[in-house]
Amino acid sequence: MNPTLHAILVFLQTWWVELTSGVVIVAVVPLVAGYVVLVERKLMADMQARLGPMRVGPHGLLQPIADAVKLLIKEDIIPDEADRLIFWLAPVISMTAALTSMGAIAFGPSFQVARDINIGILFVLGVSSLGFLGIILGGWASNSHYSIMGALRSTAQLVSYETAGGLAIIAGLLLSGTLSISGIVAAQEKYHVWFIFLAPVAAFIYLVASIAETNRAPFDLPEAESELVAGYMTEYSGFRWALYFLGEYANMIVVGSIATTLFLGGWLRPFPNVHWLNWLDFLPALIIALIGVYSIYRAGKQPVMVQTGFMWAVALACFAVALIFAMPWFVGTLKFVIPGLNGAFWFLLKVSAYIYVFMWLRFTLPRYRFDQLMHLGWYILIPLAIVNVFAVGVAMLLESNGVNRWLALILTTLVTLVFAILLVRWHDRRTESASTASLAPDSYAG
Amino acid sequence: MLDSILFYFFGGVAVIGAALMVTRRNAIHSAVFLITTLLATAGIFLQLGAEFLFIAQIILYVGGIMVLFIFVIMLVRLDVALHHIRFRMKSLVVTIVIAVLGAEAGAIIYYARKLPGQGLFIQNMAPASNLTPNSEKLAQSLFTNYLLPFEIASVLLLVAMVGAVVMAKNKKRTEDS
Amino acid sequence: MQDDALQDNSTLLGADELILNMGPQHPSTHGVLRVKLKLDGERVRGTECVIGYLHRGVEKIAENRTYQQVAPYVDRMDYVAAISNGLGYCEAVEKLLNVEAPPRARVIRTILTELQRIASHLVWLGTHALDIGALTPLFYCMREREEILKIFEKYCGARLTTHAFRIGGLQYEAYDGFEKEVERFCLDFERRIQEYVDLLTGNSIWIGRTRNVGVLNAADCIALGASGPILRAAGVKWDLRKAQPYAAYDQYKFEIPVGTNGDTYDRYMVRIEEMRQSRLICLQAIEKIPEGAIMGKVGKVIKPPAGEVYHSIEAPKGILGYYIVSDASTQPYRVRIRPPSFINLQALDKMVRGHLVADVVAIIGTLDIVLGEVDR
Amino acid sequence: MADESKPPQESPKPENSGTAPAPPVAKTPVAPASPPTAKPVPPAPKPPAPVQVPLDNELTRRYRAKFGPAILDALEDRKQPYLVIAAAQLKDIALYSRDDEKFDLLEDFTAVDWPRREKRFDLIAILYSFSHNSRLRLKVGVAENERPASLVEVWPAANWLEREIFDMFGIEFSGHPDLKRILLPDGWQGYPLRKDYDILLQDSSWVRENLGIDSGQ
Repeated sequence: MNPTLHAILVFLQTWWVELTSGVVIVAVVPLVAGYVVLVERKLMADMQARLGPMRVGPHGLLQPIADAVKLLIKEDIIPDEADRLIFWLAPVISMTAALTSMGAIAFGPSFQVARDINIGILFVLGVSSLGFLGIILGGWASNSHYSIMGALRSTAQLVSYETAGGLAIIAGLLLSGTLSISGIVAAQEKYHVWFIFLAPVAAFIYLVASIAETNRAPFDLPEAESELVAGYMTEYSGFRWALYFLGEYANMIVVGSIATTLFLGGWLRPFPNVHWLNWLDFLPALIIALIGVYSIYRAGKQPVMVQTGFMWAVALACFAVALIFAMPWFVGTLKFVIPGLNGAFWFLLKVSAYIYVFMWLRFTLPRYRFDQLMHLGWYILIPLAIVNVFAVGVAMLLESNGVNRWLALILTTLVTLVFAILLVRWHDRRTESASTASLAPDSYAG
Repeated sequence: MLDSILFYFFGGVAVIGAALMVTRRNAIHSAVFLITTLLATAGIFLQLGAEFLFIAQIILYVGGIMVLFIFVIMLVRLDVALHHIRFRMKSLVVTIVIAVLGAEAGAIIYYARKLPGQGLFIQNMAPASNLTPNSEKLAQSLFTNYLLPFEIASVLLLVAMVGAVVMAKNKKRTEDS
Repeated sequence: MQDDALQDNSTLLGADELILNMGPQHPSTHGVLRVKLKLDGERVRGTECVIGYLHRGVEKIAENRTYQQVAPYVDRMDYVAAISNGLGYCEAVEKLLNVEAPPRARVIRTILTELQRIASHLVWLGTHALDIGALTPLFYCMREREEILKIFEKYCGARLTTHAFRIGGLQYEAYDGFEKEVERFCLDFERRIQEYVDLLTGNSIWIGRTRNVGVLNAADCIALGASGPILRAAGVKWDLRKAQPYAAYDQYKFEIPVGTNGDTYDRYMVRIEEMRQSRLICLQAIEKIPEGAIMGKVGKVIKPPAGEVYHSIEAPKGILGYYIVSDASTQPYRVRIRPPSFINLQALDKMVRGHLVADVVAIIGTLDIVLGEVDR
Repeated sequence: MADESKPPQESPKPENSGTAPAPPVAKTPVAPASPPTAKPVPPAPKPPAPVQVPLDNELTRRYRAKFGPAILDALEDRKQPYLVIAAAQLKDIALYSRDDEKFDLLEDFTAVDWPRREKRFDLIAILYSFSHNSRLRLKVGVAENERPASLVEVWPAANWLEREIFDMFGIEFSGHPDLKRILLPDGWQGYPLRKDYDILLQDSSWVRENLGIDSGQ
């Protein structure tokens, strides 16, 4: 055989999983991101007493595709004064970072994209934070005041909140004792409890920090629409803009996955060790089948034939997926896929719930101001995260010296909470006096 | 074979990136090429199985330091600052530095050729996959053998941090008054 | 501008001032307002408003139209409160003619004007909340405003620029079920206000973004001519509806809400409370709409005796004044409109100095300007 | 007039709001006014003079005592009092109104163009007093090239209002901090609210240059 061909074949043989996964990520994540946007718009519409997208496809189900087509065929504008190389490079960096970091995420016991590298969680964190380079460079390259202010804001925000988020993750890692993603999930299985219950403060800090890192409301200052037009994206349009957007939503999925892995038990179903709850393993198939039934119920109520047909199609698709989930229970030879399928289901469910919290907060809360954001990060979250790391460490030390684990954790958590309350109190008093002090001369200056 | 290809790829990218970094006039462009170099170096670390080092490189250098670099470049408006700084004798300095570095590189290659098996291109290095997870090992040696240097470095960094805060505060106070 | 800023301050760190052009195309300048911000970092060191992008020369047009023809033009100034504009103009001309609108007309005018005040405040609340980043209140506000606009539409056929009133009274009788619809809206509205209040009033981010932001004390308000909710939020219990009642306001009981600090939060609270009070006025008014004619004794051709008159009303945004000079012809010799937004906008510079860019947006929002009225 | 303690004011509506036709008292000043007006063509030679009745009350007496000849006239039109004052004393009278008579709010400041008069423009300052709940108008005759004193130092609110007067009438105020056009573009020719500025007339060169069309009409 031709040696070159042989080498290629060997290469493919060893790397086919990674290659396919890579292709799948690049092909599927944009679609998923598009539909996350649709879900977000629909949820927002529901909370705001309106319908949301309804025109493209039944209930607007094809809207993401229409959006993608629109963005693709839009004119590609590069401002004259922009730095063309970096203007071109920045969105690519942003999206590449988000997609690459997905490589190390395990969507289930058998759905890990890359090999289970022993620093998996760090890889995800580190690579996804590279996306900020894209934001900063994009803001700078646009050569517009709004863009550069957005970029500066995002840098400051990243530096502040990555610290807090990292410290929160350290608390979780202390409990798991490993950086490997499957190791973390295994540790939670071993502990018989999700880490969110062992380190609630850390989970909360990570929630806040991850919202800030993904530039979502109420921390969406880098792209604060009402102040900076669109922040670092102001000068971008068409497909470049879409890349940023894609990166943002992929990042949401990434941080959701990290939080799920670290704090929400990864792909474990609720109470994985309680045997009388084993019927929960049927739940995925059941839920999907129920969605199918609901679609059939709704199909009769659609005003247009096409929509009825579409609803039927959705129902059939649901049944098919449900069947795939249910099949292994009846076909003995397929039994080995059960943990993988169910794991993926639970994992994605938890990620969706996490992203739902993001959206919910976005529709409800006003936006922080920049100084308030910085204060929250530096004066409250970071000290709290540091104390929390100590608290978790002390709890583990106590446990290894024979104190009941729960007692130790509850005690240390209480100490942390008291600290948090004192911190917030102190900060409130401080800002109160500062604002009255600084405002007086200013308001009379003019 | 793949290893070699990857190595040469990363090495090439690192070298080209470094060269471009030095030659760019625009500071941001330089920073971007420095990032390229750092990433390529990280790739080499990964290839060597030094996963922790790889990720430390990415998080610290690319994610942390470079972000701050760019931040500072944007804030300071280096292009404006450059007009104020006149590089005198710059060609002379550059020539000397290049000459010294070139001599060094030549010497290394020369001696590497002379001492087979120990030079630059060691073919029989241990395959990466055989290494045990090294983040634990790294931690072990950091906190046992190298505890003192590690602590000294941390204290140094802490001092630098406190110093920075103090300086920033002082500046603000003088501004206010 | 940009180059100047660069050259003036070639210092290395921090000290360079940035000129940021906010608008005329900007999501939160509420129209085509352009504000040049002089920034130090994110802190505002000074502003300059550039206005006039929407100037249509209403005052000049009015000199070339008959008195009746001017009325629709004034609707186009503050287009989110067209009825209030119309009321001010009609009453001013009535004063010039020395006639009075009949009681029934005055009560219906009051009801519609108060509904318009609610609608105007709703638009303000929604957009202001949106500026500060709260997405949802806007849609709730628009939902209620829609109900009000439906009432307008049923009454006069138009929703936005209504031209609802005529000089001397009304052209249209209240439609069947008018009282009932207004009542239903008012009864429902209390619960709706509670929804906005739940979303915003106690929200610590909202408080953080509005407390002590854009403070304008009473003395500054008066010196700068700022009126309406801005003045009341500074603690001045003054409202033209009480001070010099017009239309039918003297017949109804209502409170003048006042704030204490004169900051953005107080203005928010004042406007929310004003909506509640307007609702009460409407409820009182529909209880007893007097019977009778809706048009006063005004001829087909309006030819006021020579002279001049100034009449001002409490529009949702502040004092809306009309100064009309007649030369005894069918066309006004001069119509001067005192636009509350224009004069309130003057206070912007004082309010934003020392604040951050994000506060500029909040302060422009809290001034509740409508560029159609600023530029006329 | 009847009520000495309070300066004359717009009669509060409630008094005559109940009955539809205005009481005859209100009519009397109007009735004799109509005949002499004699329907002038738009740029009226002598328009509103006769409709006003002279005003003599506590307030005007105080003003007259303080400023004497600077108070050219004190009149009332439709129960709204106004003082016609000399341009030279404008700022002093404004200060006095604000500080002593407590007319603390400059509600509006505008102008009217009477092209046939010797002093072509009337500057109208509408003052409001919170403590007395009353209004007073100051009317100042200004000739074409006269530069009346700016009121910005008295009422900061006058800033933009004076700019607008400058923009629309071309009256320049001496001492204004930043007198430039406000509503119209900076390079605009002419002053639109002057009576000799026809509504169809516009700065066509500006329109052509900036909007790229021949005419806005």
